[in-house]
Amino acid sequence: MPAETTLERDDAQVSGLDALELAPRREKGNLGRRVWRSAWPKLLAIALVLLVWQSVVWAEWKPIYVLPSPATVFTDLGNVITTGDFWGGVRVTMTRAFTGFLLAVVIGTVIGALVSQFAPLRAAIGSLITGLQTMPSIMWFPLAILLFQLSESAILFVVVLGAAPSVANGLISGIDYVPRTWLRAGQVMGMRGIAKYRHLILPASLPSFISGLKQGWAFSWRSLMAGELLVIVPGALSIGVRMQQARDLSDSSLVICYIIVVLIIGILIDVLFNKADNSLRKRWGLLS
Amino acid sequence: MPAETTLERDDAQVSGLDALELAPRREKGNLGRRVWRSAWPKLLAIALVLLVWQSVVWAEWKPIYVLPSPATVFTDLGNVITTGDFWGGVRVTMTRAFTGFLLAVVIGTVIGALVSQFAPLRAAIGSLITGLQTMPSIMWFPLAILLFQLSESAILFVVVLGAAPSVANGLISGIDYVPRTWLRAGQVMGMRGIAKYRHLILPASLPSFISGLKQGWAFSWRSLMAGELLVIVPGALSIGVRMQQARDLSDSSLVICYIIVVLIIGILIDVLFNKADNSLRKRWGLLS
Amino acid sequence: GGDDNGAASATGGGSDAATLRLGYFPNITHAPALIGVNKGFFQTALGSTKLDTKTFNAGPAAIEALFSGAIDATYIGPNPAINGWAQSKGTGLKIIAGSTSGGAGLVVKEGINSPADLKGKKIATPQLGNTQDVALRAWLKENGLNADQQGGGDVSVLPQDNATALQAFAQGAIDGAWVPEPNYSRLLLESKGKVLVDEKTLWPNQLFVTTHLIVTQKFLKEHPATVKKLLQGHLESLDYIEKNKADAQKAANAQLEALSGKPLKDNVLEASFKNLTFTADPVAASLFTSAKHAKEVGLLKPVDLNGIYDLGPLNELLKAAGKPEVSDAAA
Amino acid sequence: MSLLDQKTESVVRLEGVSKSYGDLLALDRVSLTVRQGEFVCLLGASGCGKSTLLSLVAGLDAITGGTLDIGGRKVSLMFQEAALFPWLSVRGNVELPLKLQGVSRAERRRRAEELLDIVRLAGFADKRPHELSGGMRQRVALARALAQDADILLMDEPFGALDAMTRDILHDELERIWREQHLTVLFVTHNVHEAVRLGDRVILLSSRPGRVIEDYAITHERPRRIDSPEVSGQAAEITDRLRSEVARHAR
Amino acid sequence: MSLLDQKTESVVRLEGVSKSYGDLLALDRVSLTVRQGEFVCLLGASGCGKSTLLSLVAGLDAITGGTLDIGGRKVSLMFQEAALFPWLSVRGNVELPLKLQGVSRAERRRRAEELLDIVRLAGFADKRPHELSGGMRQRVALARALAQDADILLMDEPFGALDAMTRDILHDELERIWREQHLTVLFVTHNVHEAVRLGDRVILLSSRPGRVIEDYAITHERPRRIDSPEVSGQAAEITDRLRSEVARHAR
Ligand SMILES: Nc1ncnc2c1ncn2[C@@H]1O[C@H](COP(=O)(O)OP(=O)(O)OP(=O)(O)O)[C@@H](O)[C@H]1O
Ligand SMILES: Nc1ncnc2c1ncn2[C@@H]1O[C@H](COP(=O)(O)OP(=O)(O)OP(=O)(O)O)[C@@H](O)[C@H]1O
Ligand SMILES: [Mg+2]
Ligand SMILES: [Mg+2]
Repeated sequence: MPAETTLERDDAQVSGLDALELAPRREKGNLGRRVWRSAWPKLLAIALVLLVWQSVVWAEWKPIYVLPSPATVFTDLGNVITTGDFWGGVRVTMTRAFTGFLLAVVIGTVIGALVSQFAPLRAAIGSLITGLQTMPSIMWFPLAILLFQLSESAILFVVVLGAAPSVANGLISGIDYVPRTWLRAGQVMGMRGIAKYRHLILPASLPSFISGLKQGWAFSWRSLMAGELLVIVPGALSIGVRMQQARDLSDSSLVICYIIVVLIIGILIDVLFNKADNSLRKRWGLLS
Repeated sequence: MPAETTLERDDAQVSGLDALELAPRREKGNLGRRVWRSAWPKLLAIALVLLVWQSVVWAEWKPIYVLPSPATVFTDLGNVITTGDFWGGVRVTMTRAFTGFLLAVVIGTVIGALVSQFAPLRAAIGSLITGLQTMPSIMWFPLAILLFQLSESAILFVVVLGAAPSVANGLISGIDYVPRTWLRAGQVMGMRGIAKYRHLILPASLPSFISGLKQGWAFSWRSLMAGELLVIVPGALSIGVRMQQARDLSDSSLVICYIIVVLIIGILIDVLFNKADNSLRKRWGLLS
Repeated sequence: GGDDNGAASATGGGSDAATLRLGYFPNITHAPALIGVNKGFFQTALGSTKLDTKTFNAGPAAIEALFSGAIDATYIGPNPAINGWAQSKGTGLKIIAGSTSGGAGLVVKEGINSPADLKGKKIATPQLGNTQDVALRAWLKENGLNADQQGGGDVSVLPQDNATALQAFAQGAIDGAWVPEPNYSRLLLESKGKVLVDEKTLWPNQLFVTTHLIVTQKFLKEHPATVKKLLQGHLESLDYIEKNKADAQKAANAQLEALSGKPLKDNVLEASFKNLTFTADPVAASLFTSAKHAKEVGLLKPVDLNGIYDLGPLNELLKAAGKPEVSDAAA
Repeated sequence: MSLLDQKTESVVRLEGVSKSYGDLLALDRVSLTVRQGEFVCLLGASGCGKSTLLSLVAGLDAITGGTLDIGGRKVSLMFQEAALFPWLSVRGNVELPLKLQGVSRAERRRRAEELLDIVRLAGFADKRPHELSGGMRQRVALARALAQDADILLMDEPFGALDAMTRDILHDELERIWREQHLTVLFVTHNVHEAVRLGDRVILLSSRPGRVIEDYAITHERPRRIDSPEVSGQAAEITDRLRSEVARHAR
Repeated sequence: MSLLDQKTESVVRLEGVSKSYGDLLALDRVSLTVRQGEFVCLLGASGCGKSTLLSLVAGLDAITGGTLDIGGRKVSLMFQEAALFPWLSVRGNVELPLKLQGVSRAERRRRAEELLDIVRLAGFADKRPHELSGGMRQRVALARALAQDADILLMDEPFGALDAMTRDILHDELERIWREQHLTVLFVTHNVHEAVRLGDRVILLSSRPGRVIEDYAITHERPRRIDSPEVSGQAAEITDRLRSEVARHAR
């Protein structure tokens, strides 16, 4: 048969097969509906918690100054969050959190890259990195003061020590699991040195890196709450200090307020990380 | 051709191909060599740290009572770990750590299983679980006292709250990623209810569960170090209390001693987890 | 006054420091510092030397900061000062003035009326080996009750932080607590506790040190003039408290609010102020006695406290103001 | 000699079966009968609903129209990925369906040995799945499917991921086991040669929605060779039909 | 008409090449010449060292004996798994080798469009690899390999993981591109039909250690069909030879 017809027939076949293999796009359902679907159980859960809480209060199991009623707590919360001071404190704390976390990311990344690159380095400090993770933050205070005196840097130091190990571990395991075929493909394309890192190793270890970041965030946040007690820098009062003070004042309603505040911040950040994680996974096709 | 000969020829071919496909076993190199290979960088690293430390001390950058020399610290460490009291404290702390961790595992597993099973429950408290992780342990003290007074249970409560979310999250993501074909295979075999969990879901989510455990351990250990300050239960002084006391006494040598102790415990446990993780991965063929 | 280490008190020489970094706690027992900062007494006295204040939540952190050179002087309780002195083998710091006396004691639940009633009970203290902890243990011993460091014995002594102690007492998880102000008053006023021991009654003249002012020996040697100016501000603050009690209370509470966001309740503030005595006298005798007690109950290794005080500059100022000098004698 | 000629009873009967996922019609009025002992191959391009059809027969999914009748018979199912459980040894995998049926330990062991013998893996009982090659894993999966003692064996592209040589050999093996065990097989594949090599009948499905467009009876004598001229000839014919079906979907 | 007849210059020359990993001899004195524009298929059972041989030619691994000469020519390599980078779009993947060569942005874009056109994926430049089917991914991998502008294209079972129909079509595509672009191809496969369908020559390797045992010249006229009687016939002959080689390794 003549080559012409073969080619033409092939064209139809190729694109026909392509069309078949790509599953038809599905509608996702309308947005409002999706939001509602994910929102109602949360609202229900909150309602349930409030109900149980209020019942316990009504039952007078504990004196009201030990276990305040939801109404008291939310009034207090309302009072707290409507002061400019509070938002100043949130700003101070979040600034520290982000600065510390960014520093931790930079440091963790460098350490992770070095450790995954040099086998002896890994044997030397691989376990140490995880060992550091289990060190309670207060143990770093003396060292922090020693190195950085009483400054913002001392707080950041504690935060960095809390978060950097997780970040480094995430990167290390990401690099470890870069598939061999990708490495070989890169090598054949002539990737060497920096180009190899830039075009292959770093992007390839991204998903594991992100979960390291997520874990690192949890650690850094907890370290920050402790570390903020290290020094009170004049200006707005940070969340950590406020929390401690609520405890010192034995103001249980205020304590619960701040538990709620910290929880909400924690959840918001978690949601952000999940969004990043999911969109990455979707782009990579790691999710269905 | 007669069926007989076909079958016979096939037999040789099948086992010939099987033999070819199974790569020949390789020797692993002798044990002493392997141990040495992983040990020397660690020893070198320790030697380097000691050297730098000693140099800083010699340079008299800070007074000796602020930054004690390695010799002082190791003498102190020697003195500390040769007392029966210290080991009593280690026992107390490790008992709490393991009890708390076990409890956290049980509770985290139950919650994880429930959440991954019921979609509304997940929507309701999925984020909350991670939010809890970012709550600093001291914020749980008031609640712990409220619920458990000042008892061992109050400490365990703090530990459990620290670790259970990680465990639950590990299980949830493990269950989420059980491959669909396994689920279908199980269904065709007639797995339902408990049998499905026992024979399919739980073993399938094991690797992710183990990394959840590992992370949970780090959190629970840090929570414990904070939580032990909550109450001194009559008996030996726990590690957390000893650490706090070293700080209270401004005894920097003792502080460094306890940093070393906590680091070593952290590393030992990490090594255990890694062993478990690796042997599981090897059995599953997830490692090469 | 004065002792062998008279270099600082000898002259007013040495250059003024560019900055003085002063530490204190947002706590009513540090009222002279709170008021001095709030009213600007320190800065006025220091003149061209810039005042840089740092606040701490606990003694150990303040000592760490002092030792690592992050601050030059700080208000602090007797206990961390002794520990710092012992750890630095007498080279790290000097006590240069007293600040606060009194304001601590044992508050217990209803139904406990005598030491004997404490058998099998749980009593909180702020920290193992601190002043109140030692005071409690010594008092228990005197009354024939024993308590070990692990929380066992006739009476279970449980060191725990203030917040925990308050909450635990309110809920009946502990039976009493030996605490300083303002928690002493708060236990009484808010949690309906009753006083079993007011620590004052255990001391001669009803005086015992609660807070004093320390400075690093290095700073003292290099900038004696600045130290003197600091003391000047300190004395002014004390004066102000003595003369304007009501205003002083207000100023202290304003500074507390600025630092921690929430002022003390008026009744607690008033009660605390009533229980506390603000004086430049470091009540040296009580420090030595307390250290002796600590040694006796095994909470302090033998330590030579000789030379921990340098009251020369203070006495010079007191003399100039026509006030009685203070002594660093052990008894 | 094809088993078709013997007119045994029918074990799977689909009449006008439809299946839609939301507004996507995956199968459109499919009618199909499989008789006892028959080897039926389902052939079609991607997304034509082959896997969907097997799920329906296996009862993993509900039909949305028509009637499906397997007379309460038991089915077992094999996938392209072996779907062996990595936490169990080869023996454990084969024993699992027996365990779920409540067979005693000793009996389980005996049956597993027997089944591993049938798939020529007698010496590999204590290995882990990942220690085996792809072809060996599929043989374990076959043993596991046989352990379910089902009346109907459904196979969804079981050899799709294997290399040609291994597949060739597994064709021989499957044919042998099918004959020895008197199985009824419904076999899904993309591969025309494979379908012609194995089937008593080859059912060709159209794509999106899936409909039966041809039903070829394959009558060449067994055992067949995949590169025999008869198989190649018939494959060429079916391939052309399939290609034109695929080309219909060109952009 | 085979290109063999034209006796063009040789671009790959192996003489007595050996390769051992530790004490495992993977390749044993392999001699082989590939000429400019030739399509050579390497055929052999598992573990016979086909991938090893390609690694050596690609310079990813060092030989342990003999001489290997590619005259400093550039090579590109395609694997069974497309090994596309999921963080790049289809276009990004194809542009990457150009970027590494320092080609300007505009020129890169133009070349990528051209290459995607060649593999008939013009409309898919902005998709992500995971949004494509397996066959489409391999075509992107081919475009990426072509973008390296190499003199020699090495292919390691590039179609091994694809279904039969897709593979069939890709055979036609590869043959077309090979002819249009005047490529020199060294193609590794398990699949005898594929080798005969595509190759000017089929080199049969023995297993463990790998040695050249046959060198078949395939002279059927192109374009060929995989189910044509000529291809089937020659495939059957090679298959028998291969099977007896495999059977040699029986326990
Ligand atoms: N659970 C599901 N939800 C929505 N659509 C589905 C689902 N399963 C399959 N489909 C769609 O139904 C159609 C048929 O799918 P099916 O998997 O049965 O095809 P197939 O013939 O097995 O394809 P392949 O050859 O790719 O395995 C496809 O268009 C697919 O996208
Ligand atoms: N990096 C390596 N280290 C040790 N042994 C190796 C390595 N790579 C390959 N081998 C061994 O060399 C032999 C040849 O391997 P190779 O991968 O080249 O075979 P192949 O013909 O490509 O096999 P397959 O058909 O399975 O792809 C095998 O026995 C294999 O186990
Ligand atoms: Mg399918
Ligand atoms: Mg290979």
